[in-house]
Amino acid sequence: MGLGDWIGRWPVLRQVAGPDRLGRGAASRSRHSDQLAPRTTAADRVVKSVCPYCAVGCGQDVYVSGNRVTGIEGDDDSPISRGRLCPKGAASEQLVNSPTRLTRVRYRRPYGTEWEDLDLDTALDMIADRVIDTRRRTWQDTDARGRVLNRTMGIAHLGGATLDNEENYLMKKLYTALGAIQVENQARI
Amino acid sequence: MSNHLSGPVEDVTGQSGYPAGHPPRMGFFTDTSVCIGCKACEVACKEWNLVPESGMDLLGSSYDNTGALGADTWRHVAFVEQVRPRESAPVDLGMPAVGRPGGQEAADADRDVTWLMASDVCKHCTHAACLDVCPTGSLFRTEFGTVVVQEDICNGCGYCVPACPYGVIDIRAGDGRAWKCTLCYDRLRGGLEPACAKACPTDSIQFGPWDELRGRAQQRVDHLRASGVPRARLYGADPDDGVGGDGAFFLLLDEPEVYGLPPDPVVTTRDLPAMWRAAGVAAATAAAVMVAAFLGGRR
Amino acid sequence: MAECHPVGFQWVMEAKQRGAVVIHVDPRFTRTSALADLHVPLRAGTDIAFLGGLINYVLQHGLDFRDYLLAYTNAPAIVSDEFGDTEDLAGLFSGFDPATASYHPRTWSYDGARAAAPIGHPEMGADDHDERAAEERLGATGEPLTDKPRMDPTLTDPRCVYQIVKRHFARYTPEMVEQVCGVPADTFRRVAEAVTSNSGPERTTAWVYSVGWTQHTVGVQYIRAASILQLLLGNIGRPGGGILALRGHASIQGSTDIPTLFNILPGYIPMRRAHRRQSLDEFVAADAGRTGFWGNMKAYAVSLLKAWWGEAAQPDNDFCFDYLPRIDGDHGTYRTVLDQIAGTVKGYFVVGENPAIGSANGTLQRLGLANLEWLVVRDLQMIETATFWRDAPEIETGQLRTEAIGTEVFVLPAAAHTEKPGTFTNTQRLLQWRHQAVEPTGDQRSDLWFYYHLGRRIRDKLAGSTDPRDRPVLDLTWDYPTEGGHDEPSAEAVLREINGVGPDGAALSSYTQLADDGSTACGCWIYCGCFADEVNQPARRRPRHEQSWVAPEWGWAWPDNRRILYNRASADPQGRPWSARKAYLRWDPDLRRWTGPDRPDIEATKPPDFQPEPGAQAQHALSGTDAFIMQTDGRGWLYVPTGLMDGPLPTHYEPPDSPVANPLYAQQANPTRQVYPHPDNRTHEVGSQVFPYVFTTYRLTEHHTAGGMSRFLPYLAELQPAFFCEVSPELAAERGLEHLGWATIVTARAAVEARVLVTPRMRPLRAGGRTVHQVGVPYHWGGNGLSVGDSGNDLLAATLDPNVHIQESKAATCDIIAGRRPRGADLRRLVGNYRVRAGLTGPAGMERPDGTDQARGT
Amino acid sequence: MVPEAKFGSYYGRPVLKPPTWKTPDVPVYMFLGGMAGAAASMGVLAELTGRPALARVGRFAAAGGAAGGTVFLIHDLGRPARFLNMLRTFKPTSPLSVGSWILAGFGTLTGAAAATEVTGWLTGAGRLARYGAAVLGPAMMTYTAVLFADTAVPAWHEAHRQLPFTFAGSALGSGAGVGLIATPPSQAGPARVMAVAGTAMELVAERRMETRLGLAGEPYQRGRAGRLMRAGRALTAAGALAAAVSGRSRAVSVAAGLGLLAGSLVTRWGVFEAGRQSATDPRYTVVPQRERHAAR
Repeated sequence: MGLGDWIGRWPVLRQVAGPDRLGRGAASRSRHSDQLAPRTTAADRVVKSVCPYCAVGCGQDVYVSGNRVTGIEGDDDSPISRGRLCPKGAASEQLVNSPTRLTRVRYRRPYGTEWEDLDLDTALDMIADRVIDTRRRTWQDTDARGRVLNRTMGIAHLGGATLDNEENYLMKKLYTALGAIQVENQARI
Repeated sequence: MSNHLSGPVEDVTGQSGYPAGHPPRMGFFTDTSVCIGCKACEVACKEWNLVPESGMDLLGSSYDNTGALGADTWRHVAFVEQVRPRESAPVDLGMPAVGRPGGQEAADADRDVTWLMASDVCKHCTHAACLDVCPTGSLFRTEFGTVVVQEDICNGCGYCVPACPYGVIDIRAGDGRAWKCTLCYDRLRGGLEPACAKACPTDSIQFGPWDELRGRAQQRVDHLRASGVPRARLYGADPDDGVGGDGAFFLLLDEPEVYGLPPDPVVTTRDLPAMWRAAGVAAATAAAVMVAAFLGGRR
Repeated sequence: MAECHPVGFQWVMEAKQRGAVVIHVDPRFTRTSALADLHVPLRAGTDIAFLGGLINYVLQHGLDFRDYLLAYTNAPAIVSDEFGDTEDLAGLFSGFDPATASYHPRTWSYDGARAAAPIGHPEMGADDHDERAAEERLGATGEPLTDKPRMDPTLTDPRCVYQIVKRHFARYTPEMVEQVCGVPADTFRRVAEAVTSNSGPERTTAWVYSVGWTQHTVGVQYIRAASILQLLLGNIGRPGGGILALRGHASIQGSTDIPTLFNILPGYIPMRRAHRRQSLDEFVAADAGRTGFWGNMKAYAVSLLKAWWGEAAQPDNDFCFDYLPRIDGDHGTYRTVLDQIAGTVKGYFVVGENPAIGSANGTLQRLGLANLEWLVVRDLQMIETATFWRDAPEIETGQLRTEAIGTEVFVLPAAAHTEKPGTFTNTQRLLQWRHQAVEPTGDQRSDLWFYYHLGRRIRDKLAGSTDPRDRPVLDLTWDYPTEGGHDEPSAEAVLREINGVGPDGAALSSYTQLADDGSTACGCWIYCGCFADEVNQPARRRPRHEQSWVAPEWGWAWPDNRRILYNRASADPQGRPWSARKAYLRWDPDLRRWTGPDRPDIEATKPPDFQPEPGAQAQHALSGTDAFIMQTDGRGWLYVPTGLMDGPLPTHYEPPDSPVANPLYAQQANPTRQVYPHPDNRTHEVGSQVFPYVFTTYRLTEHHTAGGMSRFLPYLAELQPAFFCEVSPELAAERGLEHLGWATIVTARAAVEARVLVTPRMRPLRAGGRTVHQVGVPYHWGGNGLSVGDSGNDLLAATLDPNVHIQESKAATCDIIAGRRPRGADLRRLVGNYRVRAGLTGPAGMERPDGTDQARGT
Repeated sequence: MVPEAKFGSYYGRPVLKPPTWKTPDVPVYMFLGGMAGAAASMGVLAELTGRPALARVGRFAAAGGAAGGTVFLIHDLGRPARFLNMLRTFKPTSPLSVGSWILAGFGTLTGAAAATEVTGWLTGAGRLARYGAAVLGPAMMTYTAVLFADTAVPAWHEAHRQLPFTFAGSALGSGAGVGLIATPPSQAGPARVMAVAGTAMELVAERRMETRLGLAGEPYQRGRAGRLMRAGRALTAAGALAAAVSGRSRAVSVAAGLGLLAGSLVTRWGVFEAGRQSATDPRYTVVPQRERHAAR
């Protein structure tokens, strides 16, 4: 910004020259104010989503720039929520962008006193091994009265109720095939 | 155009130097009779305006742990618990008591409880003291008739803080500048409604052209009064009040001070001419004293 | 509702502005109470008495909606003369077996005709009667019975349901309500008048509930009581009516529809139970009635098996029916925790859940976690369930020691809702698709990714196995297309599998297309149609302004995109709306079909005067007035002849921890409730002097359940920054509690400390002839995150409803004392001293909380 | 004393935000500004009446006070680097804007005057600058009173008719104080008169603040503000008395000057503190407004 430009924008001159003699409005506007626009207009895209908290199912518009969520607002199109959100829904941008979110696998070995790092691939492999091993060790073909059981009582699951239907479906399908029956959910709690 | 310092103003935006054809004055009507105290407004405001967290203190003010408006709180939900004696006490059918302490207090429990909730916000006064006293022009009136701090201008002189008759604006610690509700000026420029009004689940916070909102508010208060809520009243909707009417006004269910609002706020600059007159007389007196001191007793 | 479903509450406020009367019945004065026309505080755990009072009020004053009642409910049905009511049996129904603390429900059935339980209460009906006793929680109800009951349309037969219900509730007078609930009789009458005067052809009343009704040892009967009231008043299946469950989590409805629950398969098909031998046909015959839509259960089950085992599932192997594992009792989450403590459970997956905080009796939860071989936790944040081994309260008390805990812990970062596509099913059964907004970072993955790749790896490792027990894993259809750098399985492909495909491989459009011959595959029959026309129906988002108020083109509701269930009942038996004001569906005689803003919840072309052929099956056995199409008799059940573990009618029982003796019956608590004996899971004696106060747990608007999604967020944490309890000024005076000071709340299970909010919103009640003080305990807190504190759920005992295995967490007793709790071993001593003072020193679980109950060991 | 009134409030929290201005920055800025204003006028009057020593003291005190006051004002800003924004607009509605322009002019003029005096260059211009500053002097002495008064702070706003006299009197005293300290008693006669007259003016105005403002006058008598105001009064009065009787005694003159300066500073501090107190207690906001409202 050159000096001339600066002087040209000097509100005192604009006060003298324009209708805003008292300098309380138009004359005092800054360059920033003149350029102000809602930051969501700069979003690359708006993605239709649903609030992850309670079961009302409020519609959300997720504003995305690059690979980052820049804002989450209520979806005015929704006949359920009409664009409105509660404090939790309104905080869901903070939920997804939380700096304390887990980003890496954490591992605690038996009797260990500290967290350790673990590669995701290794972790998945170790878990698969444990499932197979536990299943074999705890398999029940029949009960004492000879009734067929075909199951393991060594592996249990407890799921939250903010998981997707598709996720629950794969879980139930896999556990059932594995013979793991102690599969439970927040829905019961 | 008159009433530069106080009194009703027909077109506050025009008075601030915006050409004819400027947008209508926009404002909030906060109808506390439908506020459920969810604080969505507080969160939505912070989310949009990137306002910092304002402290993890349990205040014990009912469910209000925010306390008051400030640099880091641009919407504040007040919670007021009130007790009134109940007219008829419940009847005890006199089953044999199990026998334990405390039975005698039950009579004190015969009470009716009301729980008032209200989302407070910057009033965007017609005569805004913060704006009037701001020496840098950081605080200014926008084309929507709202009052906004320009963060690229504010030098943190702090004059606006004690000037505000509602205790709204404040200096942000660690930042040094003054901050308050902008009525989502950036959103308004993009044709969006402010974040709090958009989020408000029960439409307690309504946003719109000021004239329209005032009509709606009057209808609502008339309706409430007719349906047995005599304590309902509008606050800040009267252009003849001490600040020329608030751009953001309220329907309250009790006296304003119960919610932490001043009962009869006046823009301080209303008295500015009197102040300068007094200062002029004082200055002249001082000048006269000095002249007299030098010219009078030549010692 | 304003507290926990604020955005849903907009509709209540809008209704109120249009003149609706809003009544809030709740022990606490909440944000909902503040906006209601009337708040009715009642003693926690007494809602059945309150609702029973309303039922009695309707019946005593003849205020039922008679035309509706006769046409659509089982009020006229005649019940077996063997049935004995609680009125005659001191609070028990006929058929109670004290040895097993369970009912033989045979005597509850209709006279000369029998109904089958709608599936969804599938634990009824095991293979044979003699095995039943050993099956503990799985009482048999005898053969499934499908004939329609005998009717008395005059409702005068003393054995008709109407008369039985009337007699059963006769003692629930306003005065009794006052005594039990602490609700003044005149307040009760105001409610009764409002509810009844706002029901009938011109008006409807809706009831809205949440876990305040379900988290009890009699939770199912709470809902049943509301159902009876609403059926009597004609408020089911009609706009503005209903009993609306406000569920607390984004897809908690979906979690039961496509269950991760031990006792059901997708679409409420029951899990298999242990038998010596049972074919698919026998399984279906045992569980499903022949009439009503459950009459097609074989088609639903076969389609599910085809979806899971594909080509391997063939008619000659009963479609791999034997691949299904068997249950043989209660395998619910609390049973599992006890089994963890006992050491039989080795591995535990905890996915998006925080049981160390969110489940009742946190001590049991953490002791269970500490006794595992391995634990997998998947979450967004480092929750207490993942860190129990270093910071559980039991570490501090010395009950656990980090170095002695052998649990291997894997904590895997999960993707957030914006980082994966998929559907949530909301509280209205509405599926809504979320599009993916961004990619997760680092090791964050969707649970879909985790389970797909875990399954893939297990299958790889088992490949070539000849062990027959591995066949179900190896034959599983597990070939989902993947996309992106992380090989994310396609959620849309999974949804399409859930929807199902026909013989031609094309997506099905309705569950009525499902076949029992293996020609169709469908992962969840009630979701069939969600991918109709190969279109992701839940992703539909036609803006609300562009469609009717029912908004049928926003998302997709199961079943068949119906928005109001049983909406046939919105019209009279002839198919005409009950009134112009409440018109919804009508039979159009010219078009010969049902019309209206919603999909009819009956075959669209079944005329009102349709009468089934004799011997007809499934839906074809229902008439044109049988509005409740899932029931074998097509009627809404005032009286439940089969399907419930704890009786055909709701009965007020006191919670296991209660300050008073049951004023209604000698039977104190639900005789069939589930108890889990453990030294740390004791309940208190009736009217305990040691634990004299009632407490109730709950949520706040500003937080989410166990806090994993709220306590870590500054904008939410600052709004409720600390664990607090709420007490009345009277209780504060009695116990010397100071506002904002500390209080220690003690039960036989645990002691926790909380900041004190003294508030007139908490109010002592007069009930059972004494003053009952109630303590409010929001339960969101734990040690991690920004807003921290003790966990209120630690105070609870795990004692469950026998039907659905949900714990009692809304009413229990406690003591409260001023000051902070002791630290370290002193804390254990404090709780131990309380146990001694309360006489809870015998073998765990053998205490008889009410002196009359048969407490069961396991 | 106004009786305690029953009033409603929100958990006793203040309705207003207390000023965020810092101490000692703002009281010192006000003190220095007033002192400098008086000194500038005093210096020119001394120059015109042949009191070169007093004139010289006045010139340098004015320059030093203006510069020092400016430093404290800038230091008080939340964003000191943006000090120049004070001259971005000219806001007649803002006493701080008006004051900034006055201070800018006054500071420039006194600075120029002092510079020409030190360097000996451009002495004509220096004289003009001195005269200009002298004219601005009375404005410097009083605008800060308007600055305080033009707020919602009850103790300040309600005192808007008295505060300018308090500040003017206080400034006279402090200007005189400098003169008394740094000038031989032979030339300090007018300073003694200024001291006595200014003190009288200040004390009368303060008395009126305590008695005529109703509840809003209470903070000046209570707590920390009350102690400061009393101390300020005592120092000022003692200084004035000493000035009046100092005669030819340099030591008494210096003591009198110090008393006047200290009194002026402490009084500003007291006024500042009274404002804080009145803004922090909702009673001062609610009760008068409630009475006003009821009277309508």
